Amino acid sequence: MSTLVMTVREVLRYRGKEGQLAWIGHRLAGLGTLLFFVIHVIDTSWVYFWPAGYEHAIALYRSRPFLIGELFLVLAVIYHGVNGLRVALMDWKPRLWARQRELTLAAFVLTAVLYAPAFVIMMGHIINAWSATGVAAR
Amino acid sequence: MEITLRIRRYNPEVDEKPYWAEYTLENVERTDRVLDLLHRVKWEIDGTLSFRRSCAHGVCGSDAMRINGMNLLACKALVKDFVKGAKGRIQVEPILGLPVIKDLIVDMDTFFEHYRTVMPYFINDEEPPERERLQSPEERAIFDESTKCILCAACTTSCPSFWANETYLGPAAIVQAHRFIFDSRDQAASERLAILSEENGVWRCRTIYNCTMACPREIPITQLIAEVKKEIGRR
Amino acid sequence: MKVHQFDAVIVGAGGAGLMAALYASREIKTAVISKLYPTRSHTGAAQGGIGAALGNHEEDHWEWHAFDTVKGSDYLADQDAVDLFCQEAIEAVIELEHMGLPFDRTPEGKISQRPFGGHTNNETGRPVRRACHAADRTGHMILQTLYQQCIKNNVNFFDEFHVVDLIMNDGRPAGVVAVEIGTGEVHVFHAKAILFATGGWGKVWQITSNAHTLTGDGNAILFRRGIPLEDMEFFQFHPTGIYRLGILITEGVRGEGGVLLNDKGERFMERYAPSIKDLASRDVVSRAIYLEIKEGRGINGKGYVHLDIRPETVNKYFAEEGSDRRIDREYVESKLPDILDFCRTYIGIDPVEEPMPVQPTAHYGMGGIPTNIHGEVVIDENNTVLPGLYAAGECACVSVHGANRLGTNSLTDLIVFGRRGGQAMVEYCKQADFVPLPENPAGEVEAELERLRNASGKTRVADLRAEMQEVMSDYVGVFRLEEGMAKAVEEIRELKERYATDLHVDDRGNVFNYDLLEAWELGALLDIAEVTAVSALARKESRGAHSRDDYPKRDDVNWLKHTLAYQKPDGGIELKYKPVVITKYQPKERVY
Amino acid sequence: MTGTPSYNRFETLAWRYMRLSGVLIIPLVFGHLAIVHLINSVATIDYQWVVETRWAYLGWRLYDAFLLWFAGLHGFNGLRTVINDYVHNRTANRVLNYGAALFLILVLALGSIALIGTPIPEALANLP
Repeated sequence: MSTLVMTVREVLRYRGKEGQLAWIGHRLAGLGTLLFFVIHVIDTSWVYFWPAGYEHAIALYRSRPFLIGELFLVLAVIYHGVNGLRVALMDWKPRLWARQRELTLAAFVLTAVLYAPAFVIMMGHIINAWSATGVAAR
Repeated sequence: MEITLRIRRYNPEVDEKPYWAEYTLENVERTDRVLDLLHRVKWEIDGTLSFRRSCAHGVCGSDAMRINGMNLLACKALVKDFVKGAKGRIQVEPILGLPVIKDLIVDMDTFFEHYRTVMPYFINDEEPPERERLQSPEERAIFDESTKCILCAACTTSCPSFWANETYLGPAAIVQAHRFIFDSRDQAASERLAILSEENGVWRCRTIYNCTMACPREIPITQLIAEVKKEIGRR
Repeated sequence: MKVHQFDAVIVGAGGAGLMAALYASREIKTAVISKLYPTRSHTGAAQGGIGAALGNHEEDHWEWHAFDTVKGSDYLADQDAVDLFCQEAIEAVIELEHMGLPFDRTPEGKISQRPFGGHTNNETGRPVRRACHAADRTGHMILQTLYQQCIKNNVNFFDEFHVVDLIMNDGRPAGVVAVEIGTGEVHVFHAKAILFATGGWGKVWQITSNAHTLTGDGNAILFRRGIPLEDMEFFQFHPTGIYRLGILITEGVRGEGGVLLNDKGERFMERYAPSIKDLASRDVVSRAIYLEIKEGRGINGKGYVHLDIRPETVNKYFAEEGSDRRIDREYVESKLPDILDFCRTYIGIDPVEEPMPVQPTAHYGMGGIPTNIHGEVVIDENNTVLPGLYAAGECACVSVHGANRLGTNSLTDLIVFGRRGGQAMVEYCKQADFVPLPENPAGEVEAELERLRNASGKTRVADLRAEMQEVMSDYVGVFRLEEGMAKAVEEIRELKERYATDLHVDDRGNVFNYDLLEAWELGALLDIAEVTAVSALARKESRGAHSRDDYPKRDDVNWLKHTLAYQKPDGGIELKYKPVVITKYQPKERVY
Repeated sequence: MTGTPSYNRFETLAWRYMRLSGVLIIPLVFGHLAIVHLINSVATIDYQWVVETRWAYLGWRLYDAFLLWFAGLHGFNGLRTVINDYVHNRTANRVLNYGAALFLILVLALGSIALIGTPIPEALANLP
């Protein structure tokens, strides 16, 4: 946790530009995704080890906090992927530095473009799920 | 115009910890350097204000500091870059990541230690020819950018990887290594690349571009670091 | 107080100091003491090039370089020294290249050279390409390269140590006293050989290309210890400093074809130097600019003229002269990147679009600590050597620059005489013993520093310095008059009095007390200002950079001699003179 | 200069792995996201779904296995760089790094065993 705090605090001390913002986002998205990845692998492994537990886990994923969390997860994965691709590209073609501000902005925009439909679809799932539980509650 | 200069101050002989001090200066010209304003504070208001400076036109590298949050040379930062109207504020702090000794002066030891680590000197043990060694303009151009470095530390102290871990050699040291790695006359590229392949070498660069944005000599530092990374990969 | 012992101590880490250190440290225990980190030294600000007759582009000979240097010096340079200087320049530049210095290259891969003021083909009188350069940051490359080599050789550096006194014992130098700036602690460096390479003193004037730290420390320290200062009246005003800021615009601009224009758009140098025009030597061009301004032909009647490097202008003049050379925007960008950057940053002018506003700026001291060709300090008219004391670089006066230095010769000077100084110290230290330290070696200067630290009068250091700069700029600048200079001497003495009795220093601390050190530096500046004004007042002729309205002609009968200024025990100044060494170049009228 | 200088091949490889695996994972993970979170959703996913519509096919098991390993190593190496950035105490650094490595091995093992061991439902297994 302390690493997370330091990661954030350091960036707040210096007024870096897009590159610094992109980096902090990348790091946080990566750490967040890793956390989910670990949980997800463990619970999925219950399919083999503990099938009943898996149903429990899935039930938990269907709860509201997890559904909202899923929105963030998908954003994090998309951003980490798109921005990671940008970083790999810049390392591969160093002279692209001259365009780095534009490319970083492009990564932000591409993330938004990819995320928008996903967000709409997932919101659909959420609304369905909530109305379903509402029905069940009644 | 009127400028309020907000300066991060600290005198180890008097103060327990750093604090902010504000000085209001009148009759400031839009083309005044921030260094001129610091001088006015020192010369007209409070002589205890301490900062390094020498050439005052961006070639000696003494006065790197954080101005309105970003690393710059105080002698290359003009008031008009920060204040558009007739009144304004400019904030000045020491560069980040090196220990503050007094006011805007930081301890540069770590910085120069990292500099020395990368063997920042020409090595060619062969008997030199009678006249100059030949080098084509194209070969010379490959490392032109890295020869511009003035060791002001603006880049290294703008780097989040360096703030996190001062053992990271940092952009400036890598630029200095680049200067020799890609010089066709030099013979010790492998040694330098080996040093830079270590954990505290180039791999700590996360391609953030703070260094490139901070360089007062407009060296494309991140590009040079990437070139070094690729060269290590080739070996 | 800490005491250190080294065979050789070098004060100053610019080009000359580092070159000397490189040579000395190979054989003897050497320390370099510098009030700045070495890479901050003002050698790094030198732009255009280093002069050496390599002949990489066209025919050139060291003898031509020597003649140009002597002629540029207005025949005040010592010709034996100049000959040696121009011969060794060639191998010195090659040596720099062997140390890795990244010169610009010719298509064949050789060191690239360009024309510079006063450097000519002696047969045709046309400019010759003699300035070896690395873009417009040649000095930066030299400083970096030398520092790098010193790191390689494990030279002992004492960075941010401010030398404030020379320790003498029984008339012989025994060491120096330095303040560790970071702690305020006083250190004594006991040494057999001491070399001063403390650079210039441009801060005596208002508008200067010099760094804030160029306060003539070494010259003042030695002067106070009874060593004379030579030819201090000769201070070069570089013709092209950025208007009001003084930041230097290299002569390389004119070397690449740039021209000076007045308010009428005339290329006025055609009138003053018909043969090489804008590339006449610096004193000539500075005077021409001054005269244009005085006669109302400054731009908009103001105190500056235009320096134009726009390709269309340059190409127009190339065509007029029948030259088939042409330049374009990219060429200017690649050859003068820093100049473009300075202008864009500080005055918002892009030199490829608009001409640059320039005025003469105080630039370089031809005079200084008298030395012979080995860098040994000499203390009288007979060139008697003071064993163990050396000087090199701008603070020294060999003299190869005489009354006016040619562009590019300052960098050559650093390398040639820095090296010679280093070598001479090695020879000396092998056979000499340490002069014992006197009782309480730092006592005197410590007392002075304490006085300054607690100075609680009414005059701020900065105000006093500004007054001195004003006096010197008004009366001991590009043009000089008896009356003005007399006034300057008087006023400087008053300022010195106030310095002694009414100074105010805010900072009473030890750590990085730059307030105190600036006060000390002001003391040095005042001493130098006085020596300069007194020496100038006495010289009743015009020669090189010393240009008098009341004595407009050079007077070889009475004044073909070097000035030596001594501090008298009562604090006054005594002037003596020594002859100029003339070998093959007989003084004649100087026409460009 | 004498001898061949020794390069830190591990850091070089690690750096390169981050780039290559990163590029490789993108189609895998984006596909995974699309199937699990968009086309389907947690509302429709359950034990039955996993076993019958996914792991019944060797191709999907391989897909998941690639994702598991590449993403796991990529994520762990990312964590390692973050730890090395901020944890300077040697002991703490080692403990954290080894701990993370151990944990990763555990996670990868769990995932791998599940992928290999989960039996294919009879009905599907009998299909031609």
